[in-house]
Amino acid sequence: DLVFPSLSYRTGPYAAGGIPFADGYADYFTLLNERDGGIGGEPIRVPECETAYNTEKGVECYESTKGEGALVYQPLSTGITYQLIPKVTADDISMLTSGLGRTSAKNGNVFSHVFNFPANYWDGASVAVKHIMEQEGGSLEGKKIALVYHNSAYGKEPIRTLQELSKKHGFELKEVPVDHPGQEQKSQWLQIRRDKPDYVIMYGWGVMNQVAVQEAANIRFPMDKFIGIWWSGSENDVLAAGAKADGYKALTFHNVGSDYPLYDDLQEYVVDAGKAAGAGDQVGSVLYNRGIYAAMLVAEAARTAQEIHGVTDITSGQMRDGMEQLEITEEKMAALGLPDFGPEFSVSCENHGGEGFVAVTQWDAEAKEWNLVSDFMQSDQDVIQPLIDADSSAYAEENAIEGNC
Amino acid sequence: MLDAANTNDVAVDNLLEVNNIEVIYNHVILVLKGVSLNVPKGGITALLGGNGAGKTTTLKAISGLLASERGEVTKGSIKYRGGAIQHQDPAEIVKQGVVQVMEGRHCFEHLTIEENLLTGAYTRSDGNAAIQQDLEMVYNYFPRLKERRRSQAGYTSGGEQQMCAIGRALMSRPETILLDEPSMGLAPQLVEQIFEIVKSVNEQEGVTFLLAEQNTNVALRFAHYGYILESGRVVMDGPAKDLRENQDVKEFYLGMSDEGRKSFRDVRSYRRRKRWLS
Amino acid sequence: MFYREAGDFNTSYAQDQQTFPIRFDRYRYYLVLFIAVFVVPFVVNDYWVNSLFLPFLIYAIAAIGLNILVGYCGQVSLGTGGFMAVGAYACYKLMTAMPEVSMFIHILLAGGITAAVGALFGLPSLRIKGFYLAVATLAAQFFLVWLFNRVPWFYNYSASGQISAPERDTFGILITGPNTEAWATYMFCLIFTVGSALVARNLTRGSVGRKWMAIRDMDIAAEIIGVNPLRAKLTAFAVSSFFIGISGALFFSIYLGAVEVGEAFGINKSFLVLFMIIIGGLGSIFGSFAGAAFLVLLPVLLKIVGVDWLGWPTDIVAHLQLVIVGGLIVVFLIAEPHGLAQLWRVAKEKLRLWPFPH
Amino acid sequence: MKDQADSYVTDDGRTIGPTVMEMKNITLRFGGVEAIKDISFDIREGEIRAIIGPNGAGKSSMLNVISGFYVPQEGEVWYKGAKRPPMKPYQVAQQGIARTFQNIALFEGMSVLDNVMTGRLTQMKTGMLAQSFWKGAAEREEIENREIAEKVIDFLEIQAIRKTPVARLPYGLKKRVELARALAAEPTILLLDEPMAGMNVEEKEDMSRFILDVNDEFGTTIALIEHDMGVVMDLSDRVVVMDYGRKIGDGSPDEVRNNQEVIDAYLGVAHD
Amino acid sequence: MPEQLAFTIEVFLNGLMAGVLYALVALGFVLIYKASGIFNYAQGVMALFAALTLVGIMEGQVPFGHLINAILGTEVHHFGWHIPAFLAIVLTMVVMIVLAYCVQRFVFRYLVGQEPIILFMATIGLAYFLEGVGDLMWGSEIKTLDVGLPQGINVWIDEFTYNATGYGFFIDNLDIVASIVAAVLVIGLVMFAQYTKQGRAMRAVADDHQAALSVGVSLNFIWILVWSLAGFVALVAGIMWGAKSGVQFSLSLIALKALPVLMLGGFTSIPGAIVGGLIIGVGEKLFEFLIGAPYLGGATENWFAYMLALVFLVFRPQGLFGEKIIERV
Ligand SMILES: Nc1ncnc2c1ncn2[C@@H]1O[C@H](COP(=O)(O)OP(=O)(O)OP(=O)(O)O)[C@@H](O)[C@H]1O
Ligand SMILES: Nc1ncnc2c1ncn2[C@@H]1O[C@H](COP(=O)(O)OP(=O)(O)OP(=O)(O)O)[C@@H](O)[C@H]1O
Ligand SMILES: [Mg+2]
Ligand SMILES: [Mg+2]
Repeated sequence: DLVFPSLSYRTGPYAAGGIPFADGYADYFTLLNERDGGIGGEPIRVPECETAYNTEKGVECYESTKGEGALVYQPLSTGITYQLIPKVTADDISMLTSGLGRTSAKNGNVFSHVFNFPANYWDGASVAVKHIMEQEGGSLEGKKIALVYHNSAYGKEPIRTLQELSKKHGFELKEVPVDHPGQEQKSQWLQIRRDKPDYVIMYGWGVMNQVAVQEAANIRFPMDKFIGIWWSGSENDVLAAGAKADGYKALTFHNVGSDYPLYDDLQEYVVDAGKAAGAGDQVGSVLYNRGIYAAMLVAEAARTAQEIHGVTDITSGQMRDGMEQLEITEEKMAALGLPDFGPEFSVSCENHGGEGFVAVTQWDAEAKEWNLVSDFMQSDQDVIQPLIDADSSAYAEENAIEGNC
Repeated sequence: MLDAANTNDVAVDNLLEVNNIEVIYNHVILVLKGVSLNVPKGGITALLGGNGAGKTTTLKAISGLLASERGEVTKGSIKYRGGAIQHQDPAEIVKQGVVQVMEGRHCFEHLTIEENLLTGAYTRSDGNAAIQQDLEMVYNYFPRLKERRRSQAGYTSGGEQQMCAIGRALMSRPETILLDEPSMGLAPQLVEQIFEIVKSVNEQEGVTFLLAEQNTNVALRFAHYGYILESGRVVMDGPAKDLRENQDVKEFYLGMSDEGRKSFRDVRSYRRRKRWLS
Repeated sequence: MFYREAGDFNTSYAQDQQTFPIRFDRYRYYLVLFIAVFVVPFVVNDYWVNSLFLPFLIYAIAAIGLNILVGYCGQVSLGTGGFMAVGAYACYKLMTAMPEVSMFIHILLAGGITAAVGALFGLPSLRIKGFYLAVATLAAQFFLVWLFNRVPWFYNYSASGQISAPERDTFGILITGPNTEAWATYMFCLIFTVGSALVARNLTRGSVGRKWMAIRDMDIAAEIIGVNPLRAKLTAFAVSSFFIGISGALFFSIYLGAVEVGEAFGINKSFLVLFMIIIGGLGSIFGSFAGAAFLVLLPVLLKIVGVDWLGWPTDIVAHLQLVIVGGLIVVFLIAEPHGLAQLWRVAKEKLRLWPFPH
Repeated sequence: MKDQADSYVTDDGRTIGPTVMEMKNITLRFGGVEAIKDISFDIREGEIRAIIGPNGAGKSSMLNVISGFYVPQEGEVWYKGAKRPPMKPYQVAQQGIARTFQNIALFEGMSVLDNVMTGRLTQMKTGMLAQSFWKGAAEREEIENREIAEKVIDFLEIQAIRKTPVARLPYGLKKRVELARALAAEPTILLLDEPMAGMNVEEKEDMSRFILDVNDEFGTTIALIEHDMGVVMDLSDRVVVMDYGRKIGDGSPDEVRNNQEVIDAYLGVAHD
Repeated sequence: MPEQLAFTIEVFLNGLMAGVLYALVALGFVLIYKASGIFNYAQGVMALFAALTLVGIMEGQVPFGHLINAILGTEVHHFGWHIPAFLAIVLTMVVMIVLAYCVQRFVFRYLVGQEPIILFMATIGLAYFLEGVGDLMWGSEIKTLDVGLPQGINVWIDEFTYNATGYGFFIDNLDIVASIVAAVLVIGLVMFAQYTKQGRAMRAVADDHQAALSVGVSLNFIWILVWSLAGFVALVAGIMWGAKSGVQFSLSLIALKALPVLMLGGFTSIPGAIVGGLIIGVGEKLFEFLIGAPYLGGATENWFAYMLALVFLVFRPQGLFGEKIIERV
């Protein structure tokens, strides 16, 4: 059988984010098992292991599940990702970190077993700026953009990219860090109220998101000029602020809602059959969709691997080849019952991160739903690629990696 | 109340009866090995014995404070006015009229002397006036406390704290007071005075006393009846006056030899002490 | 009857002062050490080492360190996470600056640097006491974490702000990086753990230890009988931080391999190690091990039972785990407030009497 | 009273030397409370000096001044012929002044033996490094000091409880352990704050014996606070009487016993 | 008014307000510490638990629904009723009193007379336990708490100050409500502790468990009383903070914001909690605004609050209003 361990966090400070993702991830595979008998006839197993978003528990989970023939890990935590990068490489298991983890892992030449398609944090920053530029009619000259970020490695990710972009486009960048956990942000938002930036970009996580949206509303910052990264763009983050959150924007690398043929199957084979993971009440939420999307990518990679190697019960090494030759096209997604669900992209040995297409969503407080308000746009590769090369080659040097392409 | 001289021929009803109790600390250390006592109503009963004999433990067993020291009564019974109290809450026992003045003072350091005394009246519900009156009474007994009424108890001298502890117990208007080493650390004239107070409280208010005391001399002068404990057992008991006359008690507890009081300077040659049990 | 000291006679003070004065204890201790050195390395695999042994050994060092400060010297500290971070970052800087030097030296040096930082943050302890001091040490915790996050020099200007341990060896055996052997990392940590325990034991049985304990039990009296409180407290802070620094260095370089300061060395770590020593037993080296075992192994055990055997949903198991750990802490405290070590001592005392009740 | 500089021999054959410590015009205030008012007295080498007085007179405070725990607002302490500069309590202890406390201040978390060994701390000097390896210097020093501690333990007859945690001991034994701790320091001056409180006659006799033996065998100077007049009168060479922070008497036991002011303030009735 | 000055004043005012919110959490600590010498690590979790319970009751959520469903295979989630906020608060208070009773009955009753560190430890066990139970009972997703408190900029102040000084000050309505609530609480609690028999008994218990027992103070009663009061304070804090950020696990971390307040004000002083809160609030905000953000890269509030408290402590080791630590031999 095919083993896709799920390192989930249904407890701890970020449980609210971890639950829907884990549900989606598990439900998709359940659907494949129930409806198709697995992938290529090979049944799927998804052993779940609770990490509570804690790196040590993450390691424990990894060690305890890898022996079962795990094919790919999807740790959903930047901290755990960093721990696992050397380990998965040594154990010849792949790791998928869509929209999180180490950005420069996009360079497959250095990071042979790590994949972060379809988009990464730097793509996010770039597309946010691109979106703002569109709003402003093409020029950012003399504009002021504030970055409110979680004061951690994750939150600091976009800074380099934004600095480059500010040089390129001539806007002023203002960095506003918020310390973990971020329940008190009065001084940050007073600064913003005083500085009156034209836009605010946010890289937040957990309670920081809810408080930031609330405080932005309190100082009456125009919500449609407030753009969060995809980890700041779920229902959790806006519901607490109620109607005042209307218009708040967030980036995404997959589509929203549950208006897809696949969801009918999900309802029929999984939810109604009582086989849903968790409470079964998350279907269609942003993070649930992200779980579905991640599972879909993994499943397609497994299928690709089966095709390449001509066996159904693939090994983790074969799975890696599948990941590396994955191609997601419009037709493929439509065939899966997920038309338009995400950007098209293809993976190669050098590029483990896709083309960096990202879209913008907006919160409709009345209807309590997120809507896609832009197309999937490509990030500014001219700015990002050099940064990726620099960072990955530094890593290669430090760890004496020769390159595998 | 009782006449100190001839308690033995008066039939008295016992307010407090301790029956053959065994106390173990920490589940392993056996301290009392079958102690029985009777405390007659309206009497002053003295509990004598050397260091570590188990006097404090006995008193704590009665007042229910053992539990908080990880000790427990494993055998025997303690009855107050006929009802078993060995498994009751300390607060319950105080409500029934038994308060203990603990060894080593135990004042509430951060409360002022006056607050300490008022806390003593915690269980009372007979109104502020009565409490104020008793406060005056305590101040009368211990004028020194009145002077220091506004000081935090933690900053008063050892003797002042001892007075505070006794006064605090009086404030609850108890029926029975368990006094643990009241004379410890008090100046001689104050020791006399405290025992006079005990006596007058006993006589005028009818309060029953059970006191553990090292100062055997004074204790036996004021008590009606005495028990001598050694290593967790009662080794001798009898009316105070008989005990006073007992040769062994005289020698070991009163420091008297046939020639009268010995000088402390004369004790230097090593001398084996007689033990009742060993 | 099975367990007794009758027949054990000490004929010199040196014998009387040994770590395990009772022969039976001594043999048991040798047996454990024998198994740890000559059996375990040959049977362990990655899972056992990475999920159980390494965290246990490393936390045990931290617990020993904190126990010296809290259990022996009575200065409650919540800065453990921060001090572990100092150890980790010192180790990282040393590893990257001097790749050819043995990891052994790096770890010890990291401990030394942490000791200096610890002593510095120990200065307020002269005036501040009890829980006030505990909260004051949080200042160290937050400040250090902020500093390592803020100043890029500490993480060698890496884009991610994380530090990751490059491959390093000692005596030609790889002990950091992904390609290590389970037994090697295990042995490396074991040496430090056993060494720490021995040094801690030696320090606490002699005059230094008595100074600490005197300060703990009654600092004023200690000063009046001739203990210089500032020196005693600062040495406790330094020694304690030394061990904590070692454990932080091992935690980063051997166990996790990559850390982000706020995540790995946050306030939770401080609390966790404090919990270990309180549960294990304050003022007891054995207690440090017991506490570390309790908080590292119990959750894993509960997880295995709940998820793998009973097949319950992971989140329910995780929540139950909290309930059970919390409940057990309370139950243990009620049974014996002075921790597992004391529970063990009382059990021995009873065993000695067994089968007689007293 | 004999001349300050001279030594003399007491009736029972002990030699009392010249003044070792002198308190000059000590005044100590706590906020509004004046605990000690302008008190002067001296302590001579080898003598047993008692301090008596009613509760709250300031006796314990005086001992605290001597051991450097309280710093008097006015006055000087002279020790071994020189004025003592401002000092921390631990420095005072290192000069050879040991004491016991009125409210027992033992280290409750340690065994009796360890408590006694803490008395030796001022004499133990091996460094941290040597101690962490134990074998060698540290062990040697430990054993040397242990021998002294054991001697004290023997002397005070507390061998049987050597390994008992002090928290479990009854009051009287604790007092004895405290004395042992102070003695272990081999002090020049030993300050005892009510060493016999809470003891029965027999135990007081034991304690008296110890005090006398210490004084006699080691020539230790002793300053003693005690409320048992029998003990004070029998043991001491000279007595200071305090009342409300003032000194109201100073002299031999007999002189003090017959001083009317002392009788009024403290003794109540003339003691035999 | 010059811009910089206006901003500084605005930050100052908001610091005061934030301080009040910290103080609300700190008050719970003070109450329990004062009455039993227990440093209650579980105070933050209690706030979370109270808020969770309040939301659960208002929304008619089935307690332990997830667990029941997992075991019995049922599908129960909600009772289908909505309870008005006021009634729900009362019901939550009942739950908190029951909790106080259980804490006393099953934990602290057995720990009378133990050292502070051991009692502290027990509260840690309690915190774990409550956290687990809270999650099992009400689930760990984020919940919105709306008891009808006003939130957002106070328009009146904004306009008034704008007209008066040319710069409209930002004051959050929620903060204004919090300040009023805090003032009422503090006055009430101070009266209680200082002037009632129970208050005096409470302080006595903190000093010496045994002695309190010996004069007949019922530790059981006092502790249940105090834990109930602390539960009430936790509920208030839970409502205020929950309104800002939704009710979720992180709510329990507000305890960390309260600790510097606590040490600065003194563990035993109720007014100290407020004054400490104000000083910390203003201090950290002004420092972040004037020095932290411009020169140190920001996010300095967390450690600065502790450093500030530390500086105060070096001069007054018992905090500004704490009871003097008695050092005598
Ligand atoms: N908490 C405790 N734990 C263990 N043992 C104890 C405890 N309290 C007392 N003991 C032991 O119990 C015995 C009796 O002690 P207790 O205090 O009752 O004696 P006592 O007669 O009051 O002596 P003293 O006159 O010195 O006060 C002693 O041997 C003592 O060691
Ligand atoms: N640290 C302090 N702060 C305030 N007042 C103090 C302090 N220490 C002592 N006092 C006061 O000074 C006076 C003298 O106290 P001291 O302890 O010296 O008395 P004492 O003579 O030893 O009495 P006792 O025989 O009762 O022990 C007392 O009134 C006491 O309250
Ligand atoms: Mg006693
Ligand atoms: Mg005194």
